[in-house]
Amino acid sequence: MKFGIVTFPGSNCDTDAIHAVTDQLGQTAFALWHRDHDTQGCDVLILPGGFAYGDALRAGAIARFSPIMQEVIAHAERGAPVIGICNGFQVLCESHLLPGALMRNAGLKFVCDWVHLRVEGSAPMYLNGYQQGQVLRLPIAHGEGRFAADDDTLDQLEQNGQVVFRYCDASGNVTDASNPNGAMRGIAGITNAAGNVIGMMPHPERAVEALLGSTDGLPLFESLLARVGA
Amino acid sequence: MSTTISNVKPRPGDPAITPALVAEHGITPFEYDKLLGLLGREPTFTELGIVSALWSEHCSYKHSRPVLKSLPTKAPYVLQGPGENAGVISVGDGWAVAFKIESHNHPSAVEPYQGAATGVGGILRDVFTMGARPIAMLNSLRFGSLDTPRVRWLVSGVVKGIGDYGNCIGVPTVAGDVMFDPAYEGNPLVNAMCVGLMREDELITAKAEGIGNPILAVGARTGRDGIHGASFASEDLSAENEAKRPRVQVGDPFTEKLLLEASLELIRSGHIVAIQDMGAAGLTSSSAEMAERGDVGVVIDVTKVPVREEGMTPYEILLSESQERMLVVAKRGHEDAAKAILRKWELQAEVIGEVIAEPVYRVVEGDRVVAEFPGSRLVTECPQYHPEARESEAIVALRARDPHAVPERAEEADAVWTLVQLLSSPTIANKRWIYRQYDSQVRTSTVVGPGGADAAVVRLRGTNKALALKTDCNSRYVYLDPRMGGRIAVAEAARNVACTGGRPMAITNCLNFGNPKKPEVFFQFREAVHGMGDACRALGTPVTGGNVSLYNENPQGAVFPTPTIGMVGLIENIDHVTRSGFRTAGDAIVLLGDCTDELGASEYLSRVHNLTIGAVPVVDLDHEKRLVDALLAAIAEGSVRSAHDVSEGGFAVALAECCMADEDHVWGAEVELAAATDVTPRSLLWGEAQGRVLVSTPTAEAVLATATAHGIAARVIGRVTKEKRLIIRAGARTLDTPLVPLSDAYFNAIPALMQRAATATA
Amino acid sequence: MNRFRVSVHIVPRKGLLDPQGKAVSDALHALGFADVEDTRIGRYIVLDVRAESAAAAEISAQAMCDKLLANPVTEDYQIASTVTV
Amino acid sequence: MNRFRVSVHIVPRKGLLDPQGKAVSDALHALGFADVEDTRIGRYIVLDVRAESAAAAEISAQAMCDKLLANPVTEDYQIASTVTV
Ligand SMILES: Nc1ncnc2c1ncn2[C@@H]1O[C@H](COP(=O)(O)OP(=O)(O)O)[C@@H](O)[C@H]1O
Ligand SMILES: [Mg+2]
Repeated sequence: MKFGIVTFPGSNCDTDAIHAVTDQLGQTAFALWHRDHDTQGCDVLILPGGFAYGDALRAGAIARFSPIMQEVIAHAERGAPVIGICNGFQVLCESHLLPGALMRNAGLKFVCDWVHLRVEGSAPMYLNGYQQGQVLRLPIAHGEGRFAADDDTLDQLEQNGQVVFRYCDASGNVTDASNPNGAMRGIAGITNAAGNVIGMMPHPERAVEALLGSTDGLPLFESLLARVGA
Repeated sequence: MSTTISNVKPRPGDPAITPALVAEHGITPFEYDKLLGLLGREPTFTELGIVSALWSEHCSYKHSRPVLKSLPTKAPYVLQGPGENAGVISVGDGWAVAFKIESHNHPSAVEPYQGAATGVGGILRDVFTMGARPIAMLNSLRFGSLDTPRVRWLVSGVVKGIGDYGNCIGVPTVAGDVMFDPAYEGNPLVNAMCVGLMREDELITAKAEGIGNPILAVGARTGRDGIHGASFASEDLSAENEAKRPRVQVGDPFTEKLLLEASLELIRSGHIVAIQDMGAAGLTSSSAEMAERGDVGVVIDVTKVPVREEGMTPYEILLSESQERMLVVAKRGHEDAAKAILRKWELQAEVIGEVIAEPVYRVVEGDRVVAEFPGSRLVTECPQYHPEARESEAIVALRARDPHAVPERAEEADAVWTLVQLLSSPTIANKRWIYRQYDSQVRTSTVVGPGGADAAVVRLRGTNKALALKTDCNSRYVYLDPRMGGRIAVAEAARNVACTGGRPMAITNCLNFGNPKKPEVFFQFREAVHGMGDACRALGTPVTGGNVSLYNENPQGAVFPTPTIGMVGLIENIDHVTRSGFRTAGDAIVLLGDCTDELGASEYLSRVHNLTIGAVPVVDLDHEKRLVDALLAAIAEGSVRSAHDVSEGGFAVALAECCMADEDHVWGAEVELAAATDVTPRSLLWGEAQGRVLVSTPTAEAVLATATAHGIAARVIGRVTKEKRLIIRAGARTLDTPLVPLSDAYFNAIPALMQRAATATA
Repeated sequence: MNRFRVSVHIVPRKGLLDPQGKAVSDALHALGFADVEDTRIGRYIVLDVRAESAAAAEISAQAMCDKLLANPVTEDYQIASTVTV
Repeated sequence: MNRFRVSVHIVPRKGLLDPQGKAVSDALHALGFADVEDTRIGRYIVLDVRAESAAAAEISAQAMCDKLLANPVTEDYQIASTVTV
């Protein structure tokens, strides 16, 4: 399967995503340049973490207007998979491919740490490899990760099963103490209504090797392989 | 010896060269005479500015170079020693590691956020201009007491500055060290280290070469910021200086990220012959140094330099320290290809000059020559000083005081109270509040990040190897005994690296001292450097580069002398990576090394008695070398489950840390320290005798045998327990406590202090 | 064409948590400014724009806010002033 | 005591690099706002203060800026308006 990983000026997790895709999943990865209008026939597009355009103004605000984003939007509208990780999630929200916004962490500091996440929601494309309610351990590293939306949007996201990951403690309880950024309702990751576009603040591509402390990010990609590859 | 140079004329509007103006530029009458001799005429204002930068301590090392020459710099694997932007060592399989540490103390004292951020930016450029991709950052910090709002303001700003810059550029910050002491009040130290990786054949140096080759200014535009930063860094931070402080420089990590990618692409492209960061003293020092290394002349036209503000004079353009700029020597005819690469990364590049055969350093402004010096002599003939060195008698007296004569406080009857005091001392307490603000994982190669082991471990992708990295310096030791302190700084860094399974390979160092013209400061400098050299020779870790930061003084006096060591170690087999925390109940706890009766210079005396006194623990360098070998052998045999050295706070603190360092679990321990009877319980528990490591192991016999074979004393002192309790029997005294109060003290101390208000104004 | 300086205020939407405002309030209290009852923090953007008229400059600034400068999900904006420069 | 709402503008000091402003200027140009000549980005702080008079409220706000709100080395501030609330 072909993965396209977008590099905006200021992206910095692009090579990590490429390594995850090639070294751990054994798939092909294409580096897509922000100025390109061509997704090179990729099946999956990944918007990686980093600080596109220095995160000037708001994270993701400027990247949204990159030429490649038109292609990403078209890809998403075709129902094909798009994954936004960290800064990529912010770009997806700014681009309105996902609802809501990511605001400055409630603690006002950048946070790099390991968090627990509870798997829920109904996005088979990404979640098939997990059990509902399973507790994952993934890294986070962000300064603007507080998910926010109005109550109606939040209700809708929940009703539609679009909330796919919530911050929780080691036993799966969603608590204030386990919420690293003050995200509303503990939301760490969501999908669009169709379930093909996913955005998440934690880094699944940093959790694909036991050597680095966790392999809990692998099933996300493997679900995709099983589904889209089939 | 006047040459034919005669076409340099003052610019209209230039101030007249008066003794006052010369003095304002930090040039002494002696140096000015030397300059007149070199030029054979009076300098122009522009030339005065250039010389003041190049002859500043920061650029010229005029007080430090003779002492630095005593350091060992060679090993078969050293590819590049001191003198370039960064040192480089080979790590085998065609891979090389470039690394360097640098200070940004003065800028951080004035504006902690930008000061620290631009410090990180500068050291990153030093590494990637060698052709290496930065793979890890470290930081070594020294502050006054966290009890004052101003120090908290400094800490917040510095940490945020380091984090924001490294995080944005995508280089993980993986390790460091922090110490708090009133000696740093008003003059914090901010040292940043960068480590980069490259193929050996990609090494490029900053040597201007090839007559007729164009010189390009690359990256950000030149503004009026930071003019005279280099000379500023060479003065005391007095109130008066603070008033005339130059405008601070503002970092732009986003541009730096582009510059990093573009520079590496340029270097690989074959279109350029040299590249150098425009760091301290900006365009002036970068161009003069490149010319000097290449033994060629250069001509620079300041009207071609892209500027941010209108009406900038040659003086300002030459001395600006605007960040995120590079100087590149391209191959003739390749400038367009080079520019195309830069454009792809949205960067500006302009040809601003040329390499010339004539051995002069010439600056023109269109048709007008505004500065011209005879070749590289400006760099090579910088005055050198051999200041007087004399130990301060006050310090001799402090060192002579007997710590055993210090009566215990009443509370100390309960050793748990003392342990809690030490674990909550900000110097010892867990530094998570700091490193949680650093992305330590980006690049997905951080095997052990901050907090997990005595050094950070970063794997070398595509090989089975990893690097072990750590900065260290116990400056209280250096203050009380600079020679011994200098040795210990290296020995401790080596121990920390070895505890993770890494063989110490080489060091970089950042020498943070006071005013070298004061005999007692120069004594500290000379002795500490010699001590560092002693240890480097004994441990086989050459010095590949470093940085000198003098004049770290404020009206209250000099900081503790702080020769920060940045150590790089090599882990040959990634399976050998070893952490510091206990991992399995029932494991034996083995103490390598001996408990001797040394309480002097300890964190205990400082924290509990507010005293900086006593003899510094003696470090036996031969023992340290064998200790490193023994540890590495035991780790390679697979018999070591965890390893942690005994440092600040002594044995009890080290043992408590072993119980708390496992991210997922807190363990207990029960040990018996039946040391020689003449060692007092106080020294047993809190003394900082050197050369000791705590190892946990399921196979104690194997560890003991390996240690003995290396001539290292080793004994089983107890066990790791599942019950979360720490029990230490130290001679007549027993310490017995649940872990909870210890972990509360250790993890909450810094967050609790930092929660209080912070403000820039005292 | 003339040159206008348009200043824009961008503020977090009412009702949304403003942790920065709260942190600043707390810090001000800790520093002894007991009389501060509330603090809100937003962005202040100054745009120098060439335009036919002040009104045209404002319309253009509004378009910039809608398109880029403000996030409609979380922020409100307001043109604070427009002057000729 | 009355309650006043004091608005403060805090901007990067002139001559200092404003990377954020530059990135936003570039983005605005890329979006077709060719007439933007310069963009500076600062902070907008609204303080609700109890004070005897508007003048007293402003003096107090100034002290807050000096002590905490503005960075004395890199930023300039200005009281933009003071109204009774
Ligand atoms: N400023 C810092 N940045 C990142 N990591 C740090 C910093 N200070 C300390 N650490 C990390 O915290 C841990 C403990 O550091 P330290 O107390 O210096 O250890 P040791 O006493 O063994 O030298 C190490 O993993 C170190 O890398
Ligand atoms: Mg250690």
